[in-house]
Amino acid sequence: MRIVSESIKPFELRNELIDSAAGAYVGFEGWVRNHNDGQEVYHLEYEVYEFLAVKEGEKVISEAKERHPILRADCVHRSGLLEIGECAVWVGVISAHRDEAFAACRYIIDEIKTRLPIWKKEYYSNGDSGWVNCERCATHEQKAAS
Amino acid sequence: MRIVSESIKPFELRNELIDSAAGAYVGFEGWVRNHNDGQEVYHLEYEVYEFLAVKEGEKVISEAKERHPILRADCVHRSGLLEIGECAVWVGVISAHRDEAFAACRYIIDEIKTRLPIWKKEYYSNGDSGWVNCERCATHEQKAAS
Amino acid sequence: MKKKITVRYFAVFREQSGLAQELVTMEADTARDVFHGLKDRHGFGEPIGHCKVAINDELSDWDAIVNDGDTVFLFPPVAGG
Amino acid sequence: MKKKITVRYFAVFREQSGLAQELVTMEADTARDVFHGLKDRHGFGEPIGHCKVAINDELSDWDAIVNDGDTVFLFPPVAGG
Repeated sequence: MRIVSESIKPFELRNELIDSAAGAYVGFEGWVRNHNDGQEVYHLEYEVYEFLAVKEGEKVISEAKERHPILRADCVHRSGLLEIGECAVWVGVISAHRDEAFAACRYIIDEIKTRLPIWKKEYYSNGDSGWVNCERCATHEQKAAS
Repeated sequence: MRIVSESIKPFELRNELIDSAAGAYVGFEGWVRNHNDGQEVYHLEYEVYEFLAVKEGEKVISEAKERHPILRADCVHRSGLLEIGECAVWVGVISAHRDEAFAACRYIIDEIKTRLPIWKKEYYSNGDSGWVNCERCATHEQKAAS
Repeated sequence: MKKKITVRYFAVFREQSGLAQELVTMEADTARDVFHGLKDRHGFGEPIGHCKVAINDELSDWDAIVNDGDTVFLFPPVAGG
Repeated sequence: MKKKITVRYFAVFREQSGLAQELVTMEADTARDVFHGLKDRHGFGEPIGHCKVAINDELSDWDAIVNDGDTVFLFPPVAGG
């Protein structure tokens, strides 16, 4: 588990997993998409409490290995400002057979999204911004006083 | 759907899918592993009837799109002789959210493996070879008359 | 009435028959008849239920009718991926 | 007895409090007491059930005891990935 402030390079990360006993590789990437809940997204920012994010991420990866007979798994998450199309998170898993690789990859991304101290702030085309999942965190900020 | 006789380059294929509406990419790769059913594999060979493999592969991809609201999907399968560690098949799917990308990717690789006219011959370290799934196709060939 | 049928062989069937394709003249109503008419000659050991067939580049089933001039593709058990 | 506690704020809590961290002296048995003792002052609107807490760099729960000198991390709803 790593937190990086520079571009994630999924292919280099995939190459780090290579093992001649592996028959299956499943990779997941979360990309910054241009819309969310009907609003046009301009870019976004991840705030990460790195120490605990790494610790909890390592725990998630260990759990995935206990639940599924995989060979290797890793995860890298971005911090900082990201533009549309950038890779925000990468998860890669290798195993002898594909069942386990799919299941473990899915487990890791699901847990990463809900357990790690990582926060996402979306900046919209209309100038508004808001923290995702933070429905009642007072009002979302608005550039224009409306 | 493509059949290629040269190395599959997963990262180039992944890049062909990029779309700013996509929030999730799931990639599957089948790698030639060094063992199968307890035997040490030396290398393997795929025989492909390309015309029907492409046609049936396109059908599988269309079915995946009908069943799951994804943005784009593609699949490339190797033919010819492959060494340990080489990529035999790549499936890539993008969608707004990860559920559909995982489900569609899984659907495509499962169907590809059972429906396309593709045959795999394994060559073992002890000199034997055999067509995979072909349990009763007479005897597997053996180099030494034993 | 005998029909002229082009038969194409793949993988283990190609190896066992020693042929990539051949032109046969035989009594055959269905694709199943073609398979059974050739399996002993070429020593195909796999049960027909594990195999697939295509007629004129369309995946088909064993009960499909074959016509004079058709090309029949005999597919032993597949193993993609 | 009052305790000296370092509180660290993240994301919307950091913005709402205008602070990355502060040293507070307060009556508090549990992490829950720390949260409730500070939420009105800083205008935190999110229900505690949507939030998480860590004490001294260990993820914890709201009923965990806080001791004098501890660092308490207040985490608004997370959204990785």
